[in-house]
Amino acid sequence: MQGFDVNKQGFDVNKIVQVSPTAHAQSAEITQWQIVNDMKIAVGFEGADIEKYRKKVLGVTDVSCLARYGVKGPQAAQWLADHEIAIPANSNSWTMCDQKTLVMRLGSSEFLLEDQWGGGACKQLAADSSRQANVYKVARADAAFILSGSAVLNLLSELCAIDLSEQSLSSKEVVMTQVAGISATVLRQTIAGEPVYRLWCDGTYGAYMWQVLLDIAVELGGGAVGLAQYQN
Amino acid sequence: MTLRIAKQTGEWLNRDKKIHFEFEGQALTAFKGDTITSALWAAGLTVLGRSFKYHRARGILSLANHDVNILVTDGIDTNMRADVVEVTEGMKLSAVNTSGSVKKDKNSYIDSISPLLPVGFYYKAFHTPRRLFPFWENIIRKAAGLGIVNFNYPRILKRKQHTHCDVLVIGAGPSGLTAAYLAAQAGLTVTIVDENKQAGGSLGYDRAGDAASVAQLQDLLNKVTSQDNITLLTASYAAGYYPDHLIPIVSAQGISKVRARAVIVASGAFEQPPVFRYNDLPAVMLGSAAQRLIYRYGVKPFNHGLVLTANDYGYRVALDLLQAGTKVVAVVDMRKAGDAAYTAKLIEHGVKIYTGHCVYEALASSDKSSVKGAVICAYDDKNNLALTSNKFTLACDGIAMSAGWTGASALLYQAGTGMQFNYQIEQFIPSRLPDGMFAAGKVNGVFNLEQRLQDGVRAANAAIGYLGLKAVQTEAITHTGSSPSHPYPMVPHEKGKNFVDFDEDIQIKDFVNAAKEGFDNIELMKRFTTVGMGPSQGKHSNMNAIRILAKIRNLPVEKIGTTTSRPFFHPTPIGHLAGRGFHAHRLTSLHDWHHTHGAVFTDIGAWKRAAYYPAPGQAKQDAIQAEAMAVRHSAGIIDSSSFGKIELHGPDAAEFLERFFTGVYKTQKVGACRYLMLLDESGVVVDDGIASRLAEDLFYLSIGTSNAAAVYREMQRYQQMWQLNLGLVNVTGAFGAIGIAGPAARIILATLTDLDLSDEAFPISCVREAKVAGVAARVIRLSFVSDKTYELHVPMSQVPHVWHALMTVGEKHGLRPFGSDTQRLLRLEMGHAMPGVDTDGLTNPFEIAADWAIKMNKAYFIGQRSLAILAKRPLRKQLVPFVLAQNFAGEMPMDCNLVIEGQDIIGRVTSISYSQFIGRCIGFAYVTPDKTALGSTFSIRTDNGSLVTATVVATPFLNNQKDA
Amino acid sequence: MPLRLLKYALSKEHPAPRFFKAHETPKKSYDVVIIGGGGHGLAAAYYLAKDHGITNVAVLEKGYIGGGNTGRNTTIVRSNYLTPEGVNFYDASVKIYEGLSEELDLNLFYSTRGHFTLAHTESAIRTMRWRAEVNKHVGVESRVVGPDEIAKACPQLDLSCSGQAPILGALFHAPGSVARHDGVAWGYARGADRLGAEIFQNTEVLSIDVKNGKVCGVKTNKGYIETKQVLSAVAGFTPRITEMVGLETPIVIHPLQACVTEPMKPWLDSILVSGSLHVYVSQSSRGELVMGSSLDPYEVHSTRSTLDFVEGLTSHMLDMFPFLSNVKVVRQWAGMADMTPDFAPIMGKTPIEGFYLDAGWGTWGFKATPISGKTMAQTIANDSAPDLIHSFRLSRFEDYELTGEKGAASVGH
Amino acid sequence: MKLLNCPINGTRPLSEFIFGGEYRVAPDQDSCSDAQWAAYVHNRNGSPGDKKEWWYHSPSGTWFIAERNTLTDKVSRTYLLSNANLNPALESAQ
Repeated sequence: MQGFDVNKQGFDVNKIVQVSPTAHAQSAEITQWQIVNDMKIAVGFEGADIEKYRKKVLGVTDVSCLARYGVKGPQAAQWLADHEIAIPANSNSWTMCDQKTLVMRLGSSEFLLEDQWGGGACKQLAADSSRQANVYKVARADAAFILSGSAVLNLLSELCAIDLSEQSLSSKEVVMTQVAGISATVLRQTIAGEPVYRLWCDGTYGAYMWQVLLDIAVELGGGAVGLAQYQN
Repeated sequence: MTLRIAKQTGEWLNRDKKIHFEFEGQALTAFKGDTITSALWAAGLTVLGRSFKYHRARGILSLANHDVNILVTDGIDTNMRADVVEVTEGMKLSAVNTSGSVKKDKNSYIDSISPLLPVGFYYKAFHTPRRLFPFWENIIRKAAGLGIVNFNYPRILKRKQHTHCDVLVIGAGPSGLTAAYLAAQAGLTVTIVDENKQAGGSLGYDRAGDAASVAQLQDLLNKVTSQDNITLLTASYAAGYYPDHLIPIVSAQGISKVRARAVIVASGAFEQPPVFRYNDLPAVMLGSAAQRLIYRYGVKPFNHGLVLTANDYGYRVALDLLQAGTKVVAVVDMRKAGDAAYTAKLIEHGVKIYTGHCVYEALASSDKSSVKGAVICAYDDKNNLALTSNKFTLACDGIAMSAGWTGASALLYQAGTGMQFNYQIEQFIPSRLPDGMFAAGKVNGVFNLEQRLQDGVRAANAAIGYLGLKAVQTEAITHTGSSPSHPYPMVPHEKGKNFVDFDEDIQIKDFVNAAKEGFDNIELMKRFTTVGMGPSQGKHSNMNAIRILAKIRNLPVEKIGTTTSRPFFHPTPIGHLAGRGFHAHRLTSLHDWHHTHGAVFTDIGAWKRAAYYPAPGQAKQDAIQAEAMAVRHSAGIIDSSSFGKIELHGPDAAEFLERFFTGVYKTQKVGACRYLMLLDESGVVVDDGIASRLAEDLFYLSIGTSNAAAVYREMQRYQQMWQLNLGLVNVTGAFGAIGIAGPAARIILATLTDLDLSDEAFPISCVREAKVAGVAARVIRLSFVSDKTYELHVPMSQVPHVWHALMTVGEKHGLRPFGSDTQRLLRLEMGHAMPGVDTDGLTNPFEIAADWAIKMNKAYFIGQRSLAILAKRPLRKQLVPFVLAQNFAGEMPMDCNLVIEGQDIIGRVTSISYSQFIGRCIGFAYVTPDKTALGSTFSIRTDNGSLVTATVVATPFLNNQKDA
Repeated sequence: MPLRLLKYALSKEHPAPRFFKAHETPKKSYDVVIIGGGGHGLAAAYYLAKDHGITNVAVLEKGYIGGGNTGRNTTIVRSNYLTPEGVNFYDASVKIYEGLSEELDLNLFYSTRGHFTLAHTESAIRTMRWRAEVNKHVGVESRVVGPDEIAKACPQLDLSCSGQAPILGALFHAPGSVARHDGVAWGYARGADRLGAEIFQNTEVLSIDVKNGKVCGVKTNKGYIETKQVLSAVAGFTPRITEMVGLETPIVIHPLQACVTEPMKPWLDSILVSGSLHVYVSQSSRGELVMGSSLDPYEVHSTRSTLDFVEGLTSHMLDMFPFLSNVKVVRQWAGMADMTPDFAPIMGKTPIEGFYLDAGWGTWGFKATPISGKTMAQTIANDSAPDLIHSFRLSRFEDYELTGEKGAASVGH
Repeated sequence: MKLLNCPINGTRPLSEFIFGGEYRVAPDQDSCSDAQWAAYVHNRNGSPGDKKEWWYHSPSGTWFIAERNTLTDKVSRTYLLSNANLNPALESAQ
């Protein structure tokens, strides 16, 4: 680096900080931020008690900061297997790899992995820069959400035309559908014993999605829940 | 004088709660649970509304929202359906479409001149002489419409939900409730919906003076509510039927879009008014309306009522009236004979029965506010003649009418059900039901209560079987006994005013006359007379209209057929249908930065892009020029993250590009960039972009923002057909892009990367992968806005980091941001045409002189064959770069001003702008081929018509026009 | 009250005669057979008789007259097109419309209200200036106006469209009008009938006889008809007819939907169109808001209604007029539109001698009714198409000479 | 709203799909005449009946073929084009 003194400029070029794609929609006043996985993310809003309550009624949590890895191609399944990643047997289903990494099979030959708390598989895979025939890395920048609480189906029924209730969406199923008019991926998951819905959409729609989810959540007696409610 | 009677078992009132309200300035009281109409009737008011056309006084007709006799406003909302809207504390109500008051409506004179207004009169007058029409139209327009819209009415957000069930039952009457219970028993999830505030249908009010049915109803309801897999929705209506069993259920709260696997329609039937002179007077009402008044609202319809009937139902109504304390003056039966048992019962009560008689006309009270009597005469049922020779008058203060029914079949029709007219019951009933649709009860032609319950069981079993579960299938039930409907309940009267359609004031003679004029087809008749076109959509009028037409044409009813049924079952509020309304949009990771730096945003596709950054008070043009000057003199930076970005992985990547785009890519070197042009099969330019080859088997494409999604979609489609060995990855949202341009761009960038940026190492149209500010970036060197432009493609979430780094180090070099509007000026200065701006939906590459981008010697590319044809055809227009005169000071031409020669349009400006840097107005325009030579001139006509001379020059303007 | 209505009050018997005779079975042969008893077909019959003295004409209607798109459209008449050919053609139509009530002695309620095509984006403004300039050049009153002028004409309009798509300006088209669509069909039917043409309802064409490239007859459900000239004027059904003569065209059928509210006291005087919000709306002389939107997105030969249509339309209506929340939609319906690749009609002669096309009317057929009737009559009478419709010829596709209307498609109707 | 069955993602409302027009086989562009090509580019088989059509499931980016009757709007089957071996007509298209 030629003739550039970072400190004098008051900007640390070596410290790469990313911002959650939903941040724009989160009201600055009430949001407590924290850097998780190098991403500035909302960990709290109006205090633990309120958020615990919302979580039970209808909580919306931004978990975009979780590490993700995408790969597709005829050999993608094999390649993941070679990297000791447990993959779901069927199209549009998911599995948990050593309780730490969510592995989604989107269609038959595309995969989306997401490290849960303590998971590290995505980082490891990302480190492998070797390129192999019929295995194509899919760069991801998703906005990711946890939707929790007793009224969650009411919220989803306003945003999605298909039936996402337990009777219809089996526990290991992944659906690629439209939510609030944009493409999204949805599944049911259990986090710390709590059944929740997970939702992913393109990060550039993140702020919009957050706004829509929150508007309805508030109408239904819930609201924003910070990441802290899920960090253990 | 109140008509309120003692508490009725099963009534819908809470008599402990008094409600105070006003109607037309008169203070009144009601009970909680009263509708506006029931409260007014209880208070002894009879003139509750005025008709649409003749402004005739109107009272209750159906009390079931099947007519619009009574529309009121509370000053906020309008066209409120008083029959079903509950009265609430403090309401101040008045009737709509009146002048003065509903009692003394100044417009009621129109009724007296109605002979001047025959059917379709407005087609026959006011148009000659032509110049007078606006005058007449103005008068007619004033008369039009019902309520007055309140422009301050708030935008109300109603919830719209998608719900799903196995069986949807429409109508919670006896057959519907029975069907729902059975389906639930079979383990199916059931939703049952009813438009009334309480379930039960006719079981609640059709009692023939005996309260036994109340217990029966309670028992049914208990069963239904005991099933937790049944959702019972009352005060909710099924608004329409849409393909694959999608049925919107509308309630005050919003809309539930129900997707059902099977649908049972048990929607019952609408009672139909017999037609006789003055059958629309206040206090002439349907028998079922009288029953509803009594049993739902504890209100006595009349003191001395007369019953006109043409079926056995009227006898039941008479018994209910007696029970309510109404003195039944007489039962007039248009048939030869009525049911023996009922007859006996009524005679016991001393009711006089006139069979084979009709009401020839109702007599209005002196102030026309009600009925004072009825003229009765013998009736020839066969030939539909009123034998007036020995007619006589009976005094009464009201008439209840029961002539028959028509099925509430709207949703069955909309679902494509085949309907057949059944002469045994004089009603259209389903003959061929679509898959998964079932019908039960009155709508299915079954009237006897016991049979309706059986029909509910039968329909439920059919639905259960359809859904693949075991169920006993039983035969259809056929009606026994006398017909519930009269074949032709119409009493001719030379003076007319015998109304068929109460919404539109249509009388029998209007149909006769319409037919005379050739409108003797049911659809034409509907359009000419407007029968059934009012807000109640013919619920009480279509069937009689069909009967009348059948008689006129002397054809059987089924030969006449019915008009097409359309959604909605009831008029449905715009706010309900609209719901929340989503406006999805995409933001780049720098959106907040642009916002805080005063950017003006523009929508490009779903994206919000920064267009320019005006200083406080700075005009758009000045801001754009200032940003452009920065790029020319020092450096500018732009957020190009909205560009479409697509990766092609795999050995066949180059092959794919050669087939999909017009250029050559197999020979493209790794590290090089090439131009992409996409055509459609007809050779029209769709879009363009850049292909950067990152490896033998990896291309990185960047294409215009607005088309990106569509282009990627097409690439996927062709890959499906070609099945080449490659993978397509859309990374539009995953990668962001920053463009840094201008003389200082290189030095600024150099401070943040180890990449050798020298022209030798990194010439124009090359791509490099390197770390910039510590972030792995794809660096593309372009000449789109300046020959010193570097485009940095980095992960979207890391764009802000790189941007900040560049801004920080760029500060001392005069680096400043520029927006997409400025980019347009810069690319124009560089002489680059833009698809979508400088091309339209029909432009081919030859017309924008892009022959260089077309490699016709390739084996194939999309549009190639069409270009081969176009190449043989004379060029009709071509895009040329032009300048206006040095220091041109006239009216500035605009994009899309025309190029004019003599009287002809010979072209059009596609882009024009003043360039401060060049010091001239520059642009692109289409002109005829004879005007394309360097130095040739043409005239542009400005908005105000002045002609401005333009001269064709060479691009880039930058080099050639700077101080030219 | 005009005196001419008095006769109805005074005479005991309803004095008005049939609009058109009720013909049952066609004759053995006719000089011209017109397939389609909609506005276009009936207008062609009328002008064949009136302008060219050709009266031995049969109009064959499968259903009832005016029952197709004539009776299903939103009755907007305008001429603010993009190409000089388009503007000239529709302007000629407007000119006839203006005098049509008098000519047919039937009040068509032709009402000139002014037509605003709203622009929510800079690129929309560009297209509008393009249209305005071409209109002006041809002598049609259209101009780009700013928000204030729009607000003056329609003070109730929320210019920010609830903040979703602020209105930057509009193309104002002064001659923009509405008319009573049924009346147009009935008026032409009566006119044609009185001049000698025979109209047959419930008469379906089963096949068309073509021998060595020439039309020689038509087979119907009411018997065979000999004729050397056949006009197909069946927008929505064109492909079924062209298939009978083995003629290929670019036409595909897409439904176009519309809906109408309860009557309310008139408040909306102008006709408003928003391309980006996919809304067009006017208020009828009955007081109803008549609303339409863009075409259904896929081919289907059906007039079924969809919920998406009315949901999308009402949502955008509320963006423009937030106070309509509780105004109620009474009815929705649909028509079938002949769509062409360049959003212009297909008119004139075809490779088959004696077979003429009046088709491809997309979403703009009603406004062209008089001029299409006139020019098709001319084409049939002279067996050659007038210059006015030259650019709409079928052969333009083989010649790669599509019309330029595509540019204005986003602001259609 | 109508339902459509995506061969990969199952039955979904029509709002998740984009119509891609009729599946058509281009004539050999080297041997066909200009007129044949122009007809292929511009003309359509517009009369109602059973058609093979392109449909695109947006959320998953799946193009597939639906066999649909354009008069009744009933879909008889849907499949990926690569399963074309079931379909001689499609075979020749490859």
